[in-house]
Amino acid sequence: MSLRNNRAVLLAAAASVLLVAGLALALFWAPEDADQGFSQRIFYIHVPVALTAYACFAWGAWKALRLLWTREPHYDLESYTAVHMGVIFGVLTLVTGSVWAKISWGVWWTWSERQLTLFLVLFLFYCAYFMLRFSVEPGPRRANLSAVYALFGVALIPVSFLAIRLGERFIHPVVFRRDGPALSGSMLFVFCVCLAAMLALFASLYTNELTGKRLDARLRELREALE
Amino acid sequence: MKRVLRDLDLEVEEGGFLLVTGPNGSGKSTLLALLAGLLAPTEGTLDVDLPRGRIGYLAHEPLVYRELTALENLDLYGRLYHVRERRETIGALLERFGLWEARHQRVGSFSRGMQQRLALCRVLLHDPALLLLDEPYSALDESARGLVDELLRETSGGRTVVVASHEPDHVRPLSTSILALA
Amino acid sequence: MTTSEKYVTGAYLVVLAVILLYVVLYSLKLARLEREVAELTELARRRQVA
Amino acid sequence: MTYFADVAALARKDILLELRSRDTLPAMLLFVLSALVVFHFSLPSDASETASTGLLWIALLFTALLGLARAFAAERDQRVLDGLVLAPCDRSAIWLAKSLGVLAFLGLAEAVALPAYALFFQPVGWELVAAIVLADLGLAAVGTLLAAMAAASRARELLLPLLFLPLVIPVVVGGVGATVVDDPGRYLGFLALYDAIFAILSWASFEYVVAE
Repeated sequence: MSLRNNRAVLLAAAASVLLVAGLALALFWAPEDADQGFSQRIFYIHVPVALTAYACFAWGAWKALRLLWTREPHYDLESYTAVHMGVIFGVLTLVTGSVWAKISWGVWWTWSERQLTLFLVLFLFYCAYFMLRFSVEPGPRRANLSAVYALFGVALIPVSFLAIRLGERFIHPVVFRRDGPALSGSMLFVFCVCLAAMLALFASLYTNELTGKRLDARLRELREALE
Repeated sequence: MKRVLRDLDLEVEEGGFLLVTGPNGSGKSTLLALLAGLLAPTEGTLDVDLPRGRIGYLAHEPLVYRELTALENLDLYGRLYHVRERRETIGALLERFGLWEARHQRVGSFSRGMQQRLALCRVLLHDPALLLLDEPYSALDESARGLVDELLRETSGGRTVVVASHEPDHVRPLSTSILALA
Repeated sequence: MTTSEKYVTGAYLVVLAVILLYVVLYSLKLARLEREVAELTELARRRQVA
Repeated sequence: MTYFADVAALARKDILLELRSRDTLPAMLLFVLSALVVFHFSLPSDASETASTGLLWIALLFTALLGLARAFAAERDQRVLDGLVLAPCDRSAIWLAKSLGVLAFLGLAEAVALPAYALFFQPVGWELVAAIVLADLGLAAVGTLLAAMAAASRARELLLPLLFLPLVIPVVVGGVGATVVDDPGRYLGFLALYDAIFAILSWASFEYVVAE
């Protein structure tokens, strides 16, 4: 098991180094944005968190597909943990996104920000994932149901993004539109560091949480064996 | 997740007759559901080298629609199991289990014994190679129990049979092997 | 600091807070796991004696 | 082509069940009518046309939900689903037969709802009808799979709407869009895309929802 522990330690170390570097660069070193000034710096946390959330859901769906394909039960726990991380990053995206909306347009919520709306839909969808999981007895049946639902989730992401774009024409006339700040060389570098930091954070928390859940399962087995 | 069956390895040779006994809750029904392919084992391996269409499974519930008549239920299963000469087979089975007169009645109006006999028809409809019977005698009157005995005697040798029952002495003489679950 | 700067730092702090909250939840879980292991070793020892 | 024979046998069973118990279809018809009447009272006099179109789509969504809640009721109450799962036929046949059933019920409910809508609110254009047909395909396909999922869980009636609504938001956007916008082509295309993606996904994954 030593390899796995080393990997966890390595991931945690990489995550913390990258996070500190990313935050420092984003807050102090990155050049001031021409029109948005200091508030543009939220970009360095909002977008990486959003992209990491997508990565979590994709990873959860990949593990779900593996479960349905190979029927090995351990994939269920991995898919569940990845989706769980995805919802945490999703909530963070919603929070940082609404702060950005407050800064840029003075409103805590705007429907015309496509990504924000998409995350709201995904948030509802994946909360239902947990509702489904908690209302089925643990076992192969629950694993299959969760896996199928996770696959639907990843199919829903592009479809509802398209729907939101299509919906803009008649649901909510586009009042605020930002086409993403023009990224100069150094800004792009800072953005990449922050993105790497968030992905490393996901990997690290994911590995730890998975180990914790496996420990729970093993202890339950041990308890049954001893009783 | 309650663990029902633990470190059990079991082999049933073709044509054998396995009697599974044990108190209620000892895992008899779970074992049969596993063999039928309804449940997947959480650990270990299970292979029943028979296609799904060759297995007959009698569960606690009759697995028939209460709003449909006996004939309609058997007709549905006959089509799903692609039974040849469906009408004749269904007629013969209903006759044999004394349900011919009640064939147009809704199953909802059947007594528990009649439902069990209909379930037996459903199980034998496609002439299965593996017969899984979970408490076949439950809720049956004297004449129906005779029918089941006759069925078990007639199949031993050709067909593989697994019977789960908590009153085993009735079936013990016919069985080639016995599995007692604690 | 202008209000928007307050908001930006606020957002960063929220992200940091969530990560720290996660670490706190994790330490609670570790404590629970530790208690459970202790309980089980006690159970095992009693079984050994019996 | 035994696959379609199995689907036909299962669909026949569903129709027979509905004729015998006669509970789902009348409920859906009555529900969609009363929903439209309630919407009438909920709309202020100067409400725009889009508002009533939106409400029509909400009524259709919840009528579908009502039908789906009953979809696996018989199979679940008497555990007949195990019997169907044991049969040698491909399990997706169960999904296809049930989806066609839900589609038929939804179509019948709309056959009553649309004239009533035309009477109560404003005339019904061809693009609305086209959008509804395409939307029904998506709702039936995804809804039937989710109904099977909910049937396998404890909190059935609570769970189905939670699973269903997020997944059908694109259908509402496509449907309302096609009705309101003057060049509905793009929205109808989007609905067709949604149907294709999610029908195939539902068809392929149904096996894992009902069997272990």
